[in-house]
Amino acid sequence: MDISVDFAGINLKNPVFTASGTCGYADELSPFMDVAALGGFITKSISLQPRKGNPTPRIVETDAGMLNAIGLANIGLDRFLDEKIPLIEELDTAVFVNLAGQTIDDYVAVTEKLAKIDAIAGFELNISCPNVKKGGITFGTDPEQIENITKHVKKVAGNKPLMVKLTPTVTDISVTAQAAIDGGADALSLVNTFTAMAIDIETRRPVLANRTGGLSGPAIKPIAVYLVNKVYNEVAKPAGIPLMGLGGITTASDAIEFILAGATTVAVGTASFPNPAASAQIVEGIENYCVEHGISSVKELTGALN
Amino acid sequence: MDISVDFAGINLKNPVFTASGTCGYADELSPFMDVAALGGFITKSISLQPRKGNPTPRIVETDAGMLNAIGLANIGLDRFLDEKIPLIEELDTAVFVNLAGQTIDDYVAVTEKLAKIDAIAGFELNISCPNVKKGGITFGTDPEQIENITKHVKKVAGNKPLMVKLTPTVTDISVTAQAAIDGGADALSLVNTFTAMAIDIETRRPVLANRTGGLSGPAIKPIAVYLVNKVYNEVAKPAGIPLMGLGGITTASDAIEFILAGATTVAVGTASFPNPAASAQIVEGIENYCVEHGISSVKELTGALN
Amino acid sequence: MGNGCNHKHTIFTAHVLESIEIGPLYHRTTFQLDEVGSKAFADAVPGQFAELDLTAVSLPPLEKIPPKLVDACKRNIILRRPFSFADIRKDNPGAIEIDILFCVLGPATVRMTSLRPGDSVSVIGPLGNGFSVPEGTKNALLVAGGMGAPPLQHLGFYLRENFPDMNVVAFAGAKSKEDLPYQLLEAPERDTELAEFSRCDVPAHIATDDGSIGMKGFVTQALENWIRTNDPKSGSTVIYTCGPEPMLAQVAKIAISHDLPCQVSMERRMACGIGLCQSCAIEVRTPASEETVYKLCCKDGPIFDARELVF
Amino acid sequence: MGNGCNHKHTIFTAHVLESIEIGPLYHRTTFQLDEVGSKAFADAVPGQFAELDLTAVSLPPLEKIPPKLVDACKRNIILRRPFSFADIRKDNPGAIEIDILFCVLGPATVRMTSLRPGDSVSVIGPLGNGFSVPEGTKNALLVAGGMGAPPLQHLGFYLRENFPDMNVVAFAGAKSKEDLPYQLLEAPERDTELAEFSRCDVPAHIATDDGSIGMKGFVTQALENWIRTNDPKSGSTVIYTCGPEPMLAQVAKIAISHDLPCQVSMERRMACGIGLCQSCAIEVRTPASEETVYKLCCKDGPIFDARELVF
Ligand SMILES: Cc1cc2nc3c(=O)[nH]c(=O)nc-3n(C[C@H](O)[C@H](O)[C@H](O)COP(=O)(O)OP(=O)(O)OC[C@H]3O[C@@H](n4cnc5c(N)ncnc54)[C@H](O)[C@@H]3O)c2cc1C
Ligand SMILES: Cc1cc2nc3c(=O)[nH]c(=O)nc-3n(C[C@H](O)[C@H](O)[C@H](O)COP(=O)(O)OP(=O)(O)OC[C@H]3O[C@@H](n4cnc5c(N)ncnc54)[C@H](O)[C@@H]3O)c2cc1C
Ligand SMILES: Cc1cc2nc3c(=O)[nH]c(=O)nc-3n(C[C@H](O)[C@H](O)[C@H](O)COP(=O)(O)O)c2cc1C
Ligand SMILES: Cc1cc2nc3c(=O)[nH]c(=O)nc-3n(C[C@H](O)[C@H](O)[C@H](O)COP(=O)(O)O)c2cc1C
Ligand code: FES
Ligand code: FES
Repeated sequence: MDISVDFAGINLKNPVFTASGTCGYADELSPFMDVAALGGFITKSISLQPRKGNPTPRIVETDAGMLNAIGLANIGLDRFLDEKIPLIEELDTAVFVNLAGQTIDDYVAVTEKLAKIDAIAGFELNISCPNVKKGGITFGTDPEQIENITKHVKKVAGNKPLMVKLTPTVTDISVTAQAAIDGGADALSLVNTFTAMAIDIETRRPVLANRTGGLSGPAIKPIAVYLVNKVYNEVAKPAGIPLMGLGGITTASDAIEFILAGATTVAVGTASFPNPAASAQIVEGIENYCVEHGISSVKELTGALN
Repeated sequence: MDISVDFAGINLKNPVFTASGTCGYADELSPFMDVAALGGFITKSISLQPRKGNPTPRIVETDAGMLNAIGLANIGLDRFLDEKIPLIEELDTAVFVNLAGQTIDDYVAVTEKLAKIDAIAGFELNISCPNVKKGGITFGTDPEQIENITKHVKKVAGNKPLMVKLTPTVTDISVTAQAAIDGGADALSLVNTFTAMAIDIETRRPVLANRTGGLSGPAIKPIAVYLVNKVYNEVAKPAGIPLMGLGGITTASDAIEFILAGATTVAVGTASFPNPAASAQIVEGIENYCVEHGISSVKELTGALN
Repeated sequence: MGNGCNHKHTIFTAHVLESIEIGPLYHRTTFQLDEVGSKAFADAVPGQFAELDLTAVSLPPLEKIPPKLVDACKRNIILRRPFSFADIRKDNPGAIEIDILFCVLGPATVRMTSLRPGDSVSVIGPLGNGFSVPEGTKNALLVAGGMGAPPLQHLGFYLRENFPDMNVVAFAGAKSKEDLPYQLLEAPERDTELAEFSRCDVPAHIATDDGSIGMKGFVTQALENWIRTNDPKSGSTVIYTCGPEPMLAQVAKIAISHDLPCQVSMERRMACGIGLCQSCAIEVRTPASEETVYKLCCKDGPIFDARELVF
Repeated sequence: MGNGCNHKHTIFTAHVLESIEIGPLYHRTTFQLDEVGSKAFADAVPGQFAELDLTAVSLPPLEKIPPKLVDACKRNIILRRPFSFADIRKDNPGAIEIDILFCVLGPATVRMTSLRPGDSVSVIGPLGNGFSVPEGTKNALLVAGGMGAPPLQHLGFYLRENFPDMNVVAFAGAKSKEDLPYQLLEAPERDTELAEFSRCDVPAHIATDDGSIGMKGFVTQALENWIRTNDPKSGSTVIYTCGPEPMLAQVAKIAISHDLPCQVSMERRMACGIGLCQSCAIEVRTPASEETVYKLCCKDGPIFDARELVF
């Protein structure tokens, strides 16, 4: 029984990643699990300049979900190269770096430098973060801009696969998916969070300092599964482009839902907060499912929805 | 202390409605609450011809939410006139009829007949149901079509207010909101459900016979609050058009969040299933909130988010 | 027999009196209804059901949850769950007791296993129409497949009490001995002994797919055998059945072919149980035409005439 | 004193030993850690915290939930909740006991009130850096506002045990007598008796906004009074404080103005508690420049030097 997958030209131990921004730089997970058990690891978004991020409160729990407005807080490219690349070099799993920026030039500058680093397996292009005012969200909803930015980043990504992360808050996600593919994306990941708001009725103010935040967690899972299935059927399968499914994955059963819907890989985000071993447990659970159901390779399950 | 509101030209006892399709024809609620305690009641969608609806399973519970694919099952205009209008005439609350159709002519035919009936206080135009194949969803995402259908229906709606119900699954809901207003909408209601899917990993089939369904319930509340606030600020407030907020409202606190975000009225959907008295309890809770916070009229709260 | 559709249902609190595990996946919980509930249940009959709110009940520790259900149990539930009654005891009219016999299948029923005496839950009921006994019924055949058992156990008690002369015969089927949701007698000598039915002097014909108890085969075969042997006259024999849908279809077919009236208890996923949501559609034939329409399992059922059902 | 940032934290199970209500909204729950947890907690110190998973715990019946919290408690929770320790008892190194003293504020803490002996919860800990005792400390001033009490109670016990000669003085403030999260002595004669501090011979200066017990006024005034009277030398006196942020800001200001070292326990909404999410940012000054940066309350804190904090 084989749970390895091929994903945009890389062979992965298994389909399970941790999602960008939800697992620090992996060392935070090590008291709870073996990071090498993962198919892959995605870093927090990296931007050219360091970003302090938003003031607090940056999160608020909602029904079966949470809002976050971290604001892409990150140490910036230079410190990332100095401090984090050595950590990444230690990791025995495929590391994707999540790229953020305000302009196409930003994205290109970051990618160019990182493309040279062997320890990095691939890139995830974040064009869809809802918490940055002049940030990616404008790129993320306009097919023309998606194609354009993808093209520019792909050009400097060297031989590393480029995965484009899609926002769910569009009228037709197949259109944005197609645009990324037209721009040269090697894979697509979906979904990012949904823009949302929680209000404190005592103070009559939004709970988050940033007013709005991105909704993640189990609450959004059924929408994410649908969107993965839609993109798989309408765009990705015909184009032969693999998908990473995410949004509310908490258990192996959730992960398998995404895989059946059309995902080749999955990523675990919010679930790692209450259960930092969630991603490793999901790897095990997928393995068990395959054994119990007589599935010789997890690859057979991608898109196997009847 | 006054919890009455003015909504699209009608005076309502209070801001609380029950949402379309979630409270039968009101008599089902009567063992649990006094329907006359409500600000208003919205009927299940009515179409020109009767609709059997979808095969079962029509629902599935998800994390803090549920999917439904009822398929606008309804008895059709003629039986509605014969059987339900007498019931509606008995109701001591503002009754809005929710209108569904496949073509503009359908909508117009239904509205024309109903416009003559005194017991009906207003209309809610459902252009956004995700569970009907050739149904409203195509209207619901295209601003031109929204404006067009609103114009046609408004023309035959007589002196009754026309509220247009918006789908949340668009790139920019302010654009569709504006289109409805341009078409002559007297009010907007948002949101309808999110298209979503749940997969049974044993059978590898979607749980719902219809494959996809609409996600409702507490899970979607933070997105709905955000969208109401966005439409209020960008479109409704400048245009002087009132909003009805809905999506996951379960408690009076939830309702107040929507009102602070910009809603003049709110509607309770899924919450009535586990707690059929939810809407009446929310009326009470709003009243208590106003008393405790020294608010002389609930009208002051609309859009009062700091 | 009463008509469940008279809006006597209401919302009230039920207190747990007892909770026992009667098999690895089967539990029986006894609730005492408060005054409001007792009043509403005064005329409740077998085949009706109630909607229980289990959202606030704790999950058992992970190691006590069946491994297959651990993932599903992480789901936060918001809807009530429908359950029929395995018995209703009205000895104390102000404190009616109901038994719910349930199978552990998912997040709500797993939570239900952690209910302890003293706990309470919110209940809506009694709901639905319930079984009815046509005038002149002499033989009642109760055909229960798997978790279809509870309302038929209830019906057994009910018939014995209210129609002491009626000839009541039960048929109980399951995959295997462990899947029979009954408190098996210590050493069931014959295939006709199941505690719940023996208690009311109702013989039970047991059939299991693997022959681990009773006859090997489907319960529908046991039913056919009985009919062949006893040649019951139409009009005086009524079949009552509850269980998985393929079994119900088969029982309905047998009933129709022998021209016996048959009352079928149907199940659907229910979001409300009270007619608000239309989720529980049951396809039925219209009297005059080829067309079918949907009725609501919660309001128009859950008991339907075998002849109107489209399987 | 240990350094909490050494990744000794882990995930384990804690069993409820006792749960008592010490005031209308205050509860103290004692947990016994399993072996894994006991090992991880061997070096745990006051000021550290743990993340408790309360998602599977039952909600009390509606009528037992404070009316103001009923709406909030309908929310299905998914995240853990951070709590510091009011005490850690290491008498039995394989079965360490921790006390959590908590205030009922929302869905998780309401659920926590229904924990009973025998129940268990999943815990991640010990987390964060904890308080430290600089060499040569002679006076320790513990300044607790409202629910800032638990880690300072713990610190009281800890200092008495490990530094028996140290002069420890506590300051406890709250809105009103009922809001003091202490087991008040039957009849506290003076403003210097609070059971938790008396137990370790630490006098406590009480201040309430309404004067219902102790001095009328803010706890920061009590602190200033003490400093004015006792004129403690910088270098030998350390202030430890925990409570609402405006109070912490005031304490920090007092400490800095008297040039006294001050360790401030900060709180933030935490999604993870272990450095994964960056939700718990605390703005701090950078040594050389005007610029501020964010540190993480969960990893770099929750204890910060008053001088670096930007209030
Ligand atoms: C009128 C009626 C009476 C019932 N009486 C009993 C009873 O006496 N004892 C008992 O154990 N159960 C009874 N049930 C079924 C019971 O309601 C479900 O087992 C329960 O809702 C499962 O909840 P859960 O959260 O544990 O699992 P879920 O996750 O909700 O369901 C587990 C699995 O069971 C199936 N399922 C759930 N609900 C239904 C349904 N209504 N119809 C068909 N399949 C379903 C689904 O395939 C699902 O995968 C009855 C149902 C109805 C409609
Ligand atoms: C390091 C640390 C140690 C803590 N120690 C204790 C303790 O010993 N005893 C105790 O009772 N509480 C303690 N808390 C606070 C405790 O975590 C919260 O009260 C708890 O999470 C509330 O959960 P809830 O679901 O009941 O309410 P929620 O609905 O989550 O919160 C209720 C209200 O409290 C506020 N709130 C919640 N969490 C925080 C926070 N982290 N910072 C500021 N405000 C918040 C919010 O305004 C919210 O409206 C500590 C917090 C931290 C960060
Ligand atoms: C606290 C937090 C921080 C996040 N930061 C990032 C980020 O830096 N870049 C990014 O592309 N996505 C980020 N995300 C989005 C997640 O990667 C993921 O797309 C989303 O949370 C949905 O998955 P989930 O429901 O499993 O969490 C963040 C999510 C959370 C909750
Ligand atoms: C079972 C069900 C049936 C519904 N039927 C209709 C309908 O007929 N017409 C309509 O406009 N909306 C319908 N809706 C959508 C609701 O009116 C509402 O917009 C949505 O459920 C979000 O609100 P909630 O989260 O409070 O349920 C239906 C929703 C549910 C759950
Ligand atoms: S379950 Fe809602 S109508 Fe039957
Ligand atoms: S709480 Fe997640 S990083 Fe601090």
